[in-house]
Amino acid sequence: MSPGIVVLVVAAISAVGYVLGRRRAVSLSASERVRLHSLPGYYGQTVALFAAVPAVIVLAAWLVVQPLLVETRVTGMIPDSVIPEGGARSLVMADVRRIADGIDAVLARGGISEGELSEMRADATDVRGFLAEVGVALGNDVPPPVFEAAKSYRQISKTGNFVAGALALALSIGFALWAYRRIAVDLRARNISERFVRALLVSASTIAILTTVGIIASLFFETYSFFRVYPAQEFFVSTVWNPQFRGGSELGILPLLWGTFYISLVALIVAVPLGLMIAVYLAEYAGPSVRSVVKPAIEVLAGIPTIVYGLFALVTVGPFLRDWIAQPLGLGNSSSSVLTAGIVMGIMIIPFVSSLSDDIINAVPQALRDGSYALGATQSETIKQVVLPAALPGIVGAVLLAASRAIGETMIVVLGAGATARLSLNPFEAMTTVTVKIVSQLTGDTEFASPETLVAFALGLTLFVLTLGLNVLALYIVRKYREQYE
Amino acid sequence: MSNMPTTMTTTTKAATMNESKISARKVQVFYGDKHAIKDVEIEIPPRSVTAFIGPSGCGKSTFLRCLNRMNDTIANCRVEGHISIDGENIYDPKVDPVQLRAKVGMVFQKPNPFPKSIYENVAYGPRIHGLARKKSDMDDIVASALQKAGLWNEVKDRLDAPGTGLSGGQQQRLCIARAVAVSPEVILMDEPCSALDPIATAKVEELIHELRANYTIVIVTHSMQQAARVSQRTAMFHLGELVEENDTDKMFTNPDDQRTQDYIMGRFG
Amino acid sequence: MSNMPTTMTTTTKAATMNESKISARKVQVFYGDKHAIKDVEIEIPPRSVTAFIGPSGCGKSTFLRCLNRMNDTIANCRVEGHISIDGENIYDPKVDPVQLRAKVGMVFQKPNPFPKSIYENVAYGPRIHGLARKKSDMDDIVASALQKAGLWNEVKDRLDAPGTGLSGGQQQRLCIARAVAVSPEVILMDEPCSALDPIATAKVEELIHELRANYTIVIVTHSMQQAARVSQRTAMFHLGELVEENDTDKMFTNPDDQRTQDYIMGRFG
Amino acid sequence: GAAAARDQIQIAGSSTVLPYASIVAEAFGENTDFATPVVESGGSGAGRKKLCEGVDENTIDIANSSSRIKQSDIDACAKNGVKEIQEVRIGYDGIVFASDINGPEFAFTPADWHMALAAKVVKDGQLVDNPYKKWNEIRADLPDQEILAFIPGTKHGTREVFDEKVIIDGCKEDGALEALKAANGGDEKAAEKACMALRTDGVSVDIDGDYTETLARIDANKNAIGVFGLSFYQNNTDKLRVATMSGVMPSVETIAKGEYPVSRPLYFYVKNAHLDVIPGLQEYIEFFVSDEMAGPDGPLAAYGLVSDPELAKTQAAVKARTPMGALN
Amino acid sequence: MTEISTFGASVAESRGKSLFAADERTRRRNAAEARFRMMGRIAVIIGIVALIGLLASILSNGMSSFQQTYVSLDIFLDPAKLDKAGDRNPEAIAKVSTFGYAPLIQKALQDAMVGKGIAGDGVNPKAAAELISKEAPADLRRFVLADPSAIGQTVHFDLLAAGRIDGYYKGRVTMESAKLDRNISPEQLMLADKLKEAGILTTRFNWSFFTAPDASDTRPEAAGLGVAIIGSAYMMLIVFVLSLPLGVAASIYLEEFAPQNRFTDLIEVNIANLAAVPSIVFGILGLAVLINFVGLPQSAPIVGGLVLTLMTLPTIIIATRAALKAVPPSIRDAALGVGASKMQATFHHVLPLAMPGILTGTIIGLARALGETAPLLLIGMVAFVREYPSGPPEGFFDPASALPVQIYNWTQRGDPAFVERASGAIIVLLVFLMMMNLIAIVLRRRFERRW
Ligand SMILES: Nc1ncnc2c1ncn2[C@@H]1O[C@H](COP(=O)(O)OP(=O)(O)OP(=O)(O)O)[C@@H](O)[C@H]1O
Ligand SMILES: Nc1ncnc2c1ncn2[C@@H]1O[C@H](COP(=O)(O)OP(=O)(O)OP(=O)(O)O)[C@@H](O)[C@H]1O
Ligand SMILES: [Mg+2]
Ligand SMILES: [Mg+2]
Repeated sequence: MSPGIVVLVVAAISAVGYVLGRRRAVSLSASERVRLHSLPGYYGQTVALFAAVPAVIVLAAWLVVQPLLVETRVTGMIPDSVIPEGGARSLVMADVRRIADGIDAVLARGGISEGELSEMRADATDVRGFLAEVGVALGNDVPPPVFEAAKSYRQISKTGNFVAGALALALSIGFALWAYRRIAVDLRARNISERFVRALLVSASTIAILTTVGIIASLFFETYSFFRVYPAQEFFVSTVWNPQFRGGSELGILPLLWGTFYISLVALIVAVPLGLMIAVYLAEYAGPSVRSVVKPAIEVLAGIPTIVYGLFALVTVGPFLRDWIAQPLGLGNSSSSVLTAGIVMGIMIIPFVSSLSDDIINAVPQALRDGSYALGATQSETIKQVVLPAALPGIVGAVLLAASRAIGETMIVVLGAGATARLSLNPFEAMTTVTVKIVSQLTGDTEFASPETLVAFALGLTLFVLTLGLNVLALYIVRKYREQYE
Repeated sequence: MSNMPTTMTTTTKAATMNESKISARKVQVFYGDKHAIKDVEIEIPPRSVTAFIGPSGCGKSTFLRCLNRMNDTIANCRVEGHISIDGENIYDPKVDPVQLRAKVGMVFQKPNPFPKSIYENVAYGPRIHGLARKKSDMDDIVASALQKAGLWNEVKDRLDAPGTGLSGGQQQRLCIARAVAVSPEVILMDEPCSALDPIATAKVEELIHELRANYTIVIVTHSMQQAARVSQRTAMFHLGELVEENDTDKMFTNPDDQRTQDYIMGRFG
Repeated sequence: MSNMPTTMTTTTKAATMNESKISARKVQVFYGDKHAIKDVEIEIPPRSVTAFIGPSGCGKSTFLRCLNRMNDTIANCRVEGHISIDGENIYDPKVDPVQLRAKVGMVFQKPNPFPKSIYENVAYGPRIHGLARKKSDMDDIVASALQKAGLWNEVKDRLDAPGTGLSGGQQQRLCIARAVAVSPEVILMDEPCSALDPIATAKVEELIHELRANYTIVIVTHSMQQAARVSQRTAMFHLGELVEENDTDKMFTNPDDQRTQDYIMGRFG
Repeated sequence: GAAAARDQIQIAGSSTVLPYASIVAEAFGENTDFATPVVESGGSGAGRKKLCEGVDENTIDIANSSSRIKQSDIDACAKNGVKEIQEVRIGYDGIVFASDINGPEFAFTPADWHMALAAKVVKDGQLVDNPYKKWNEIRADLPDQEILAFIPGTKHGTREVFDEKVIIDGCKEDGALEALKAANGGDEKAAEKACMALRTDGVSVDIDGDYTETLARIDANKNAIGVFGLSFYQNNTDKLRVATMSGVMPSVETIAKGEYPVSRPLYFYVKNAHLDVIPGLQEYIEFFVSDEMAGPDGPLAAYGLVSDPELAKTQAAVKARTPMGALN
Repeated sequence: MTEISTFGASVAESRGKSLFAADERTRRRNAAEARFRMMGRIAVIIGIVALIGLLASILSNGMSSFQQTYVSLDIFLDPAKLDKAGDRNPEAIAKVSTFGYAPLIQKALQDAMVGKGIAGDGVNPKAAAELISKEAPADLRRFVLADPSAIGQTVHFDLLAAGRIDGYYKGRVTMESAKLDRNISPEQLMLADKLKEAGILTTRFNWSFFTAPDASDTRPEAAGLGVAIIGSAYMMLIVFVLSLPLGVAASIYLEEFAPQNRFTDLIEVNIANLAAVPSIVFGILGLAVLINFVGLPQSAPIVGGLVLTLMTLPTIIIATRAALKAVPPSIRDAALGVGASKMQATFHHVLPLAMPGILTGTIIGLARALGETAPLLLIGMVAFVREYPSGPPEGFFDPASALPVQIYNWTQRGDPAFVERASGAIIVLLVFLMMMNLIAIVLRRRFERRW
């Protein structure tokens, strides 16, 4: 029984359970002339849930556990002699699995029968050639113990699948029956199903936590090894970022943080006013037809691959700023600059501000606007003093999202602002960001265990902690200024 | 309270007694296909209180909103006809609705305080019109408006609390205070006392009475007694039509129209 | 309508005539620091109408919302004390507020129709409680609820129009219809007639009268006349305290408390 | 499902080797029954790290690398049970200096580059902060053009070669090394390090991206000189004018003969334990180093890889699966 | 009192004035209004102009990649070369590598030139054969292996022209540039012109751009987006199926059900912070957790999809929460008041009203997920992949590429022909994005309403 089929059967059982449960609830209420506690559908749902959830959990657990179990069983069958020198048991196991798959393929094609298969011996048959016919390529000829192991691998997996499938079906039917029998007019069916939904909601929101844990965990160990080979103090307070290929690098984070901050700031200075004005215009001034065209159009800006923006920065904006502003003002003659990257990035993140804010502004009740208009306020006064404050939490969320995007961007920075880490106030100079350096150090040609590569993890973790701090601050501000309408 | 005298002296020139402040001719309002106001003609005298009465859904609020073009904000609402204030057609394309609304204030049927502090709710209007130069001026305006609306005692200790955290009746009075604070020439009040207890109602009626000396007031009310108490003229709407418009005394003693009579006697519905 | 009898039979057992339907003991409500309800004790008899009166902001709505735990939804609101319905403590953690609210319906002070069609507004409650098995049953329920609320004639041609596009009074009646449609055992009405004209008011009062035979009704009103007309018992609140609770007749003729007397006489404020 | 065994070769590593590896992979897929190998690019360092993650189907089979494997990688491999690794040198990568096609011709020496880019240069016998703004200030027969150089970022393998073969050699040539040695109290290492310190006034621009980025930057700054791989230059001869180094024009031939100084070997590393397990792995590496592919007339050479003169030795080693010995 | 009279006077000024005669202050306010409105309009225009500019440059660079030049030749499949033994033994035929097929093409071209009377004019046969893609022998070999009986016959083939020739007809390569170009000579271009006149060379719509897999650096003309499109589609399917429900569920819990306490604050800050995590860090996560710990395969859409899901979730959650927050509480009260459970109130009333915001979050989140390369770098999807993944769900575990990866790869390649391909791929990506968003946009319009 393949898991797919079991899942389908379980789904069928729970569907039937739903119908029967519902029907039973209805008929009970009719015969006892008592109102049901919940809508009949909820009774159906409880049966369906009980039919599906335990079975699916068991099945899922089995899918995880079975390979482990089978592997341990089968690995034991492989004598050390067939394990090539320098190789590992796990690799032979890969062969075993490949052969087992191959056998399945052959069987499916009807090349041989089960009986013939059990007769078959690796030393007598050319298993490799045999499997090659069904498109399963093997790296080497098959030693007999491996072939035997493959056969029993197949056998055990089959039995395992069967047992698990049977168990799942039994659970499904058993729980379904139990849930069905339990139905009574005063069964709190809605509460049961809602508790289940709630559990789903809770587990969905814990994913954020798990992701965070995962990120921290995956960054932490390498960061730790980084700080073992590189002094933490240097990293945090040094103002020089100068990695060397052959060691002896200076890896101060400050210039990178400054670049990140500076470029993101420029991007936000471009994106927030533009985005907000677009949002305001679309939500308050534009007619529905304009809005329905412009909004999705602006959203395309967020979907254009960043390489396009990067090239735009490199080829158009950078030289323009250099030739028309920086050089005449004597502010340098670099075509890559903070301003170039910031402006272009700002354009890219406009939709983050505009679209989300537009939705939120649109959700502000009309009564508030009416209240303001009736006092003789102009539309812009109303927007600035009534609508926007009421929409503030959402707008802050949108801006944070935009800022986040700006912090995480690489391509535009690389092409627009260059790769030079520098602490400078001049926006016409090239600088770079933490994210860019994470990418470049991580994908570079230096050896992995060197501080030059490991620093990427330390950069990642530091950035993570810093943005966390910023977000706490943002939350605090939003809480303070939140205006709850009604 | 203190700035009342100044305002009074200047307002006199605007409206001569025999002219009407607001005059509406052949006003039609449609919500999409629904014909909500039919051919209404009315003259509203200045410095007086006019009451609109009529059964629920007859178009009182709709007509009231026409008078300061608040209907503009309803997407599918269409107004036809001619309404003029001080002889000027307010639906003229050249008219700035903002200026109009500064002149014609409104209190809505459903209280809609801003999600701001009580103080800010009241100070908002004066601020945008630049009525106060200093913080202390603003404090005075806010205090006096809240006093007039009879809310001062209840909220004076918590002017920083959000206006949305007030009780229904308090919100209603807050909205009245808000409207009064900008001292418009005309005040439209849509059932300003619906959520108020008798004492608060009396307080608001007193305010109306006081304002009458200088302002033109239009009030929608469901209470005949209230209409009788506060208004000089009364207009009776029914199914979108203006059934009768008359001096209040006459209206409640000897109405011209049968329907008015029926309505007042409670024989409708 | 069809399953009304079933409900009734089950409810009878709950309340014996001499028992009170709702009883509150030492109820305190705080909004953050603000002490909005102080030590209120009250017994509300079944199958009767109890009126809450008192000046605006005295805590009537707050207390009313305690009775079906609608206060749960206000973030900074804290309720202490003991409220029981049919002898069961409704603040018991084991109580399902949903079931409670299905049993104790509510009409809010500010009409809050769903942004859906009129039909859907009324049908929503019956639908989630499974009161109608067929479309036609639902149609019946909706029609009868709207009729009871006196709105049927005005909206029967446009049941598909959005509930938010109704006039203020119509919205209020829609909310009444919505509450009545699920036939709860207790109906809490927060100023249900505030936006209604006398005829519509009369219609709602008639409804209350009708419902009284089988339901327990608590109504907040600012109109003494209305309280006198519809209620058997009246409770008077003042500054968060329950000043007096008495038979309505007694209350309006010979109140025990001086403050009640003052309020009724309009000597407050 | 997830448990199915892998049947294609997985390769990761250097983006410099990637083009060659993909040419071979494509031809391999075309000419055999095996699946076309998957060739990732993620940098030599990451590739070697992945290679050394263990012997398991879930790890890669081959790591491409633009520099030799490091001892730390070998240690990591050993720790994870990857004992036998084959080192396969596939040829040489030439590194060229090129400018816009419409600009003047350049004939460089390493000393020119050191003088142009170093933070400190010797001028009139004194160690001073680099004062040069134009090439002809360094050497009169260089064009009168502002100095602006796009050099590979410090993460690039190319940068290592650039530092070693151009900057340090130049440092020696122009005598700065001696001066720096003197300044550092005779410490040779410190002096070399000081040699490699480049000026930070925007004249030397690190490129973290790839050669296309350098090309685009030259497009935007016509007076700049960029550092490219030979193969990249060969594909863009209509846009770039290549410079000679010490009088030698870079080409596959001059590099193979060892005349052109700036080049480096390219490698891939094979995990021997996978050889018999991953279908086609042995065939692939043999195919790669075969004369048809990696020989002087093969497609790799046509694309700009400098064929290894000792290819025959490599072919034999690959046949014999000889694991690499200790690093020297 | 005096103070007050002064400001009272300012009110008085406007009092009684005509509605048509604006006073100083009103004029100023109206000017501010007009300015504000104009700012809004300008902002929209800037946005649109930026969009149009970017799109125009993308289109002008990339449209040409939808055209392709082909060489039509009748090729004699010479048994002497392909099947020396003459017994049509498939194994023996398979031994002939693509190098063995190249001469057949060279000869066929010469024959065709002779047939049409085209002189070589200094272009030797080998150089003439360079007009044809290196992919051509592989095509031939594939054809022969599929049908060995064709050996010995003359078969008509439409072969790809080499990248430079293709570029010549798209304006990328000119006679001038060819003079400097080591890979093509002006003589070869002239020959191509003659072939074109003779109808041997044709240019037409390039279907294989959408279906062919990637090709190596030497064959830009053969490179296509087939594998990348499948990979992206798989990943987007995973992202959409997982991130939308998960994101909405998490937001609902946090916004509607979770108690307000430190822990939920922590989650809230956390989610906001996850949005700020650079995407490559999600790649690190994917490598460490999904590949090394869970043991999922490298380069597989399933890993890419999961990583992108994690990356998209915060965007959707933040947007959804903001939208939920914006629904007025009175709506919830109304539902609860008729006895709806919180769950019902949320799903029946609040969620539909929050839908526009949710969909916006989805649109923006998916747009980002679709265009992201960095996280894929570490999980092995930034790769040269020529094999098509199988159908879902097995295909989720097969190596695949993705559209942004293909773009990224192509922009790094030496041959300028890949720049054009990359721009073409960007167009495809944008079209893909718009198709993906279309439903969301239509739905969003339906849910939009004011209250
Ligand atoms: N959400 C809230 N937050 C803070 N304070 C509140 C809130 N709601 C009500 N209050 C305060 O609690 C007190 C009682 O309010 P409640 O709404 O119960 O009054 P009420 O008797 O219903 O008045 P009304 O007749 O005006 O509706 C008032 O002072 C009010 O300002
Ligand atoms: N936005 C709207 N869209 C469609 N119809 C509307 C809208 N607003 C009001 N109506 C309808 O127009 C008619 C008049 O409404 P209006 O609000 O003017 O009544 P009203 O006299 O104020 O009643 P009430 O005393 O109940 O407030 C009613 O039938 C109402 O249903
Ligand atoms: Mg009204
Ligand atoms: Mg109240």
